[in-house]
Amino acid sequence: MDITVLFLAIMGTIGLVFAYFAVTERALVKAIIYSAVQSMAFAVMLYLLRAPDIVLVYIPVSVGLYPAALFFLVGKTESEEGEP
Amino acid sequence: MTIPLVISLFIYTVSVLLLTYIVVRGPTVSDKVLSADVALYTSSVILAITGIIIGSEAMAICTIILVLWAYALDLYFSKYLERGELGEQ
Amino acid sequence: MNSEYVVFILSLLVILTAIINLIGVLGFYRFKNFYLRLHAATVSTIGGAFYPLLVLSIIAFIEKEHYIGVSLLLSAFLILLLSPTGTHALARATYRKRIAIPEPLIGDKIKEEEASS
Amino acid sequence: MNKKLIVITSIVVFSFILAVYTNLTESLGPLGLDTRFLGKLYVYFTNHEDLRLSTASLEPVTAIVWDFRGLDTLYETTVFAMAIIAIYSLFRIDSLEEKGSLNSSFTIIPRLVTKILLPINIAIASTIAFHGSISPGGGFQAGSILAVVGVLFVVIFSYYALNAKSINPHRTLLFMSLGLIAIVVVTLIPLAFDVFFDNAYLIQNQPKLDSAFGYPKRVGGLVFGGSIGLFNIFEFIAVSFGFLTAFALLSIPEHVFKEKLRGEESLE
Repeated sequence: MDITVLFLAIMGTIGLVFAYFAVTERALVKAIIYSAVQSMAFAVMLYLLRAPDIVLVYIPVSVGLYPAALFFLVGKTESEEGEP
Repeated sequence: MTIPLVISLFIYTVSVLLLTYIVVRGPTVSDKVLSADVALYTSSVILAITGIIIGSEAMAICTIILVLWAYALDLYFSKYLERGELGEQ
Repeated sequence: MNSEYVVFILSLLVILTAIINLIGVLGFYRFKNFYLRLHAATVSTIGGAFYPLLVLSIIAFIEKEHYIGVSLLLSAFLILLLSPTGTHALARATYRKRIAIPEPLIGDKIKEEEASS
Repeated sequence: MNKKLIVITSIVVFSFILAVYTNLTESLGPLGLDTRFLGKLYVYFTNHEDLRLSTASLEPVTAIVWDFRGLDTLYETTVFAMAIIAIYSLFRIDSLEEKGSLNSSFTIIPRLVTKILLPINIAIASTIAFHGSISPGGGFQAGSILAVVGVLFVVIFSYYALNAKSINPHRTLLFMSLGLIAIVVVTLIPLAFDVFFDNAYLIQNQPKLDSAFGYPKRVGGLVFGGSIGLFNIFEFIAVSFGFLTAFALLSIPEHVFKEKLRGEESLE
């Protein structure tokens, strides 16, 4: 068994579970943290798949810029999502 | 040389898994941010070990980028806590 | 001395740092308080991420892969610089917003400074 | 809570089954054994010995992005710039107040570390941009890395600190436009060469069989990759200043907007 597939499976499971948490979470700040962990897992996956170009653009955008934009917008609006 | 590195890769993956449970459970929001931060640093070590095993020069710079931006989440969150809006003084 | 043995011993050290990281992560489960968990975070970032990167950069230098070695050395230096900074800002903001209660509290410098100023 | 547990368990089981299936059938499999003809052609011509067929770049991904499929990337850059311009037009602030201060709610430690980090970061970003024709990376990657520095500067200090350093959205948008215009000029130079001197093609990089036009292959010993290196540098400028424009507009505090709107209402 190729050992890379095992790590890919673990990281992909972490990413999927945290994507689910980020979608269903009411408090927006917690959702941002979950999506940061999800992007970490996907960055490790992309690195294991030998795609350093994508990792180099994925990490600054998903860990640096995207939470910043979300925090800016949460600060301008409400911090809790209303009842559906 | 490769077998000890693979074993340590397993241990690091286990600690990332344990940390993600803390990210979900952590009683306060600060615990979540702290454990997410530690998970980012730990995954940077995973990247470094994989780069050593593969031995490809081109992929080494990814570790620097992940380490550089792991602490940005802390700063955004603490500024949000203290001021409410990130552009304020 | 043959360089393969040196590399083997160094990679055993990487396992040691991985165990240190695991101990730090177990501290997240054992400690009851946010301020106590900061201690566990220090163990697993400095002991579990700074030292292995240093050891891995030495391995890369021994194997004559200088580009990998220099980049891992730089990232180890950056962890030493950035991880305490982020933790400091996080702890200060958490204290000032009273999110977590500092349970075994011996002295309170921030309150003294705010009272004096 | 029970429902959440069921969903997470099903996600874990599904991904485990998927991993086992892909491993058994080897559908992720030995990557690269079954390369397609077009892929083989790309890798073959990336650094060919015959200079009339080569792209003069050692990195196949960058060569594909900027030389083989250059038009795709040009359109993607155009879409990015249009998004930035849409954000810029949405905010509609004509006159920004010019008061600036470097006060901050953070202690000295994050401020000092961010100041130390600034030169390190610029060095890393420009390394990735200039080495785009040798190692993985390129203009967009380096631009987004440099943009995070600007965002961190805004967060550590404030929106007013941008004013104190005389950075405002109008100026950063100007720099982004200059980068984009430079990209267009690099694509149009062969056409001007065709009109005035000799035979040449649009978006031409290296000399072809029937035209002598070519961008510089090496600059001072560094593999520059002709137009690929130029594209990387100008894309670096355009992307970093584009992101900076968006975040400088986002960082304007809400009460500034409220004061603006109240002023407009009182005029009417």
